[in-house]
Amino acid sequence: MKSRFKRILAATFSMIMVLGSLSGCGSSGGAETTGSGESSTAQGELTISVLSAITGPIAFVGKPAAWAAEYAAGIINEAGGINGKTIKIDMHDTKFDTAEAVSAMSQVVDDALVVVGPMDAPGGEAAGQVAFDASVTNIAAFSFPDIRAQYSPFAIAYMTDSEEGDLLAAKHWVELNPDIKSIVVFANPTDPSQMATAEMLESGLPEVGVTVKKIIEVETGVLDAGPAAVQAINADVDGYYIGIRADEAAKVVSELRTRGVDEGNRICATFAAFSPNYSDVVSEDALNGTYIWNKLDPNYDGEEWNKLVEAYKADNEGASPTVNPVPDYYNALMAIKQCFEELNITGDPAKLETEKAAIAEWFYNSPVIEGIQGEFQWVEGKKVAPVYFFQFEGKQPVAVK
Amino acid sequence: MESFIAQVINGLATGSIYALIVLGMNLLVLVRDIVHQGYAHIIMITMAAGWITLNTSGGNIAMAIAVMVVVGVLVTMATEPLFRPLCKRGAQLETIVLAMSVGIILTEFMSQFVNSGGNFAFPASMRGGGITLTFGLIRLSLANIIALISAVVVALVLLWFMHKTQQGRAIRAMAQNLRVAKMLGIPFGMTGMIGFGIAGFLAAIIAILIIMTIGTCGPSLGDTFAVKSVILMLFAGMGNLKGGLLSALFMGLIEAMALAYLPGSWTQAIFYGVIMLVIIWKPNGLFGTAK
Amino acid sequence: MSTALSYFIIFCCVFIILTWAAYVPFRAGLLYNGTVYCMAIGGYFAALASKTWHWPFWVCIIGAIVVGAILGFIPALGFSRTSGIVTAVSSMALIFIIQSVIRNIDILGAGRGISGIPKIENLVLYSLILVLIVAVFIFRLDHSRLGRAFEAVQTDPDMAATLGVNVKIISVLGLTISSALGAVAGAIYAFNMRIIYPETFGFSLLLSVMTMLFVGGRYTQWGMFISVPLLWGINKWIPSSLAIYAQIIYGVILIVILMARPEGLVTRKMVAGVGRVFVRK
Amino acid sequence: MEQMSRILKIEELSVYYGQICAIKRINMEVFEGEIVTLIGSNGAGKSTLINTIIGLQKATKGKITFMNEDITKVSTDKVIKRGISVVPEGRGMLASMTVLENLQLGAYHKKNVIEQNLEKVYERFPILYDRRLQKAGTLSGGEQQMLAISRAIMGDPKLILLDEPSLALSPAYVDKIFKILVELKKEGMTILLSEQNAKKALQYSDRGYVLDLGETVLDGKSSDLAGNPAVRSAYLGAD
Repeated sequence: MKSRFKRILAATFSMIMVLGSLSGCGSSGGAETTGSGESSTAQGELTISVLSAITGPIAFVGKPAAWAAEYAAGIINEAGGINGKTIKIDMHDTKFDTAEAVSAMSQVVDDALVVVGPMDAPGGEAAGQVAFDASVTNIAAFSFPDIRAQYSPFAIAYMTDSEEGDLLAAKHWVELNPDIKSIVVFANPTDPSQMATAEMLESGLPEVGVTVKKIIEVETGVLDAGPAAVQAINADVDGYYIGIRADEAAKVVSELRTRGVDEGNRICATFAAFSPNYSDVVSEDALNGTYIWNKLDPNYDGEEWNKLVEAYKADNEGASPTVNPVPDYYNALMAIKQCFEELNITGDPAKLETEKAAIAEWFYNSPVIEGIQGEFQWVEGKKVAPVYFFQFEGKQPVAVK
Repeated sequence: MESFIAQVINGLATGSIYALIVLGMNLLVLVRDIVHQGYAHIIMITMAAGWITLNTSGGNIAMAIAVMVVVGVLVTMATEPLFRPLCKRGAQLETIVLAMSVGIILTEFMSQFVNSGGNFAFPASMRGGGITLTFGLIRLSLANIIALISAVVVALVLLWFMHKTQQGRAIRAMAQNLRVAKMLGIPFGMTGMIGFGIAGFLAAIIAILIIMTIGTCGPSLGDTFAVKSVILMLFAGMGNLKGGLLSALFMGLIEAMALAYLPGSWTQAIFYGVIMLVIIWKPNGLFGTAK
Repeated sequence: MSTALSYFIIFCCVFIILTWAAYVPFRAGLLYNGTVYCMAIGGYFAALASKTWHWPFWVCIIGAIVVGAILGFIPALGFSRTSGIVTAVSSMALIFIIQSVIRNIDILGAGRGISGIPKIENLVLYSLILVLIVAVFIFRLDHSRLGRAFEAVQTDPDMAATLGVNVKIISVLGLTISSALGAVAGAIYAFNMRIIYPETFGFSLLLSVMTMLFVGGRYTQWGMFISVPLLWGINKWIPSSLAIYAQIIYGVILIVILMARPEGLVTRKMVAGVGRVFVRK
Repeated sequence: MEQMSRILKIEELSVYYGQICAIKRINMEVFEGEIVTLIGSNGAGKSTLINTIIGLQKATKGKITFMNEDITKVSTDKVIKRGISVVPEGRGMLASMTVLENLQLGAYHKKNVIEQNLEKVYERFPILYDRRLQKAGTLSGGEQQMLAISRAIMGDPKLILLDEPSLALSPAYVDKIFKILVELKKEGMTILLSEQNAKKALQYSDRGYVLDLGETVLDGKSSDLAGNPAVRSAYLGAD
């Protein structure tokens, strides 16, 4: 008798605890977003939700991206807002964690017309599902065509596809250096996008007469890139394509250079290496003469970009914006402005569904947009934009035409 | 053959760093019977302190080293009071979790406040002037040689300290039987602090050696070293100074070989799988004896 | 129900069950870091079963329990030879092993993970039901002969052995139950995320679970109901101006609790007190 | 004998473990150059009393004075530093450290006397010299007890506390140990020991206190106590 009573007690107790504590917290989250959504129309304000990895291991990319979104909102508001409404950024932290990304997306998705971010591929793909379920356009890291197809038309890539850029850059590189006939590619076996790049180079380069002799695997966080460099040199090739992220790329290039790769032009690095984690870390001698490609040009000469650089420097103790998401997040916000103005979006909750559908349609195949670094366009959710090819002169990347 | 020798030297260079980290962690096992994963993160913070000093003092290496020693010692000692209440109530398992959270805090501190979370490199002047002696594929950088020699010297000095000085003996006595050690008049708080202080000094030395051999630092550095060092320590036997040294050097070698000659995607599984089997086979560690 | 609320509840259910998976071995005095390994197994099994073989939800859950228990049983046999800190640290290696293995198996999506896991209607209700079932199960376990044997082993393994408790069997049993619970959490997680990656089941997840266990209170099964919403929703509780300190605050909370409240927020005494209030009625 | 100065004085000392009383209002004195025995069965509070003197156990009430200074609340290491040393129950070997290291740690607070005291110890126990580089755990029980006593006198203490020195030793060794204690006394050391083996202890000591359930039930000269019928029946067994 007593034990049964205890059992029932336990059951009710746990139920009460679960429901009580959960609904308490959950509703506060829910209320927050609904509140902001409603008040936005009331005060003539539009809320745009932005997700970025403000804390955690990629905060050094996430914080500049978040800054770019806030900056863009400031620029838009200075110019009178969108359709006469000021915009407000509702920033959420994804912590470079898929579950946090999904959670952040779930908090904004009910009232959102469009969501920018997450910025990392796993976070983007996971949170993209939530946005897709809610029919909300999501401008985020959808770097794989199959994922874009799965979430179409709501998955809009915030930057250009990397593999194509890699192939383009590699072709450009061997064209400039005709003596390069065989190369090795460094890639991270745990990063699907880098492995895809390596395969793309393997299949795409033979048509210009270059063979990929070996794919050398470099894991994230590798302490000593020596073994990888020795393997590469042993392969006896003319060129080294560094397809890995900045942290590891810096180590590999340093090792290659000290182990006898004397000519910088035999090395070409991917956009993922284009960061202070690469260019600040590799010594000037080692960097000199090597190639790299990127989705942004830090020295781009344009009024809008120069203004952004000045503002960034003022806010960040003189540092320049060098990470890709800065112009991409800025462009995303500007594209939203253009879209909302062309479609005359009101943000009225009553018209939410129709407006969401219209926005998705607009972005999925967008008009050509004048971005902060030249024109770009979305074609079936894929971003088509110029990429930039550089050769280092000392520590300075100089654009190659 | 040439490349094989190059890989061996690579392996020894990283192995010697692991060896010193394991040595530092083992020292903390002896004084407080804790597994201090956060120790690796303290080394990272020490490196960051050195880098900041270099930047603000205009490249004054002596000053940077002085600051690193101070920061290493102070930060390590500052973690001692955190562990003390747990040690007093004999909550050894909880100390693992506490050390992990020290790691979280230091990593996030780096992500937010040091170089905006980006990686940073140390100037060539602090890395032995970048002088390298190259024989084909064998690269013997001056820094690597200095690092290897210093690692050996530091390890020997520490072993000497632990066995031949009264303080060292006191630390070992505390590790062996805290109650008896107390009855002999060995002060619990003070000796612990001295142990942490020495570990902190060692952390500064390790930081300098990492600067010389790897030359870069970033928020992920602590995590990179932490788990592997702890597992290595267990592999050799907790608190076993000599065993830790040997197995860390050996592991450095194995890892370099694995990276060079095994398919990359399986290395991790093989590495940890073998270690786990050895630990299960010999729960007191390869060199351990039952307490 | 708003999307935010439903996701919040499901995530909390996942973490509550996962924290219980860490709680059960702790009852037998083991700090088992393999819970994340079991979660990966459960998650991947559920993803595969529902997406490729089109199994219904409950069958997936039962399947995950079985597979999780079996694959948890194997390392548990090994860990029955070790104890304390050795089990704690060496079980961390399981996380790295399972991640590496998943990345090499194409049917599990390798590095790309498995996406497009079918949507489950009523997942909120189902996960609450699962939490309830597991809660009752653990309550029964804690108050059974077996539970007392667990407690004896936790208090003093040598004494427990003299009382006729087979410490090895208890440890294997504890870890196997833990594995099954971890697998349940993994399965709900997979259905909630609809996409899973090997990276998810990594070290940071382990830290979250341990924090939730130690902050909530690891001597009773009820602490998780407080610590999980508190810590999972940490970004909601702290003002947005402190958002960049969220992870630091997380770490500090854990340290303070470990130092100042050895039993965590919810202690055995509190539970006994609450229990007495109800029983007197 | 009576002019000798008082080394240790315990007044109204009580120790509680939570609700349980381990020591109840004990009064006790030890004078310089004496051997004093604490007699009592298991759980009478002998070990608790010794632990309380050196500060390993907190005193709930009362006062402990050593050399006219209050040491009730002084931490263990400082008490030892003032000149008390302990031979713990079960000898307290640092088993995986060498004999030499054990001895060196005996003089933790007096590093300058290590060399000369080592010589004295080796002179007294040549076997310890032969085994100085051996691990302490490899010694026999009797040798370990010798080492424990030697370790205790390494730091030139004023008072030595021995907790059950005859425990688990062969009768031959027990005599040997007590003879050593008498020798030490002759050299001017003061000794307080706890014993279950009351017969031997009373034979060699000057005075004794009989503890039962944490209270002093009897005290007096050892010869008187040995003759006391109550003590004879309770602690000396049937002759």
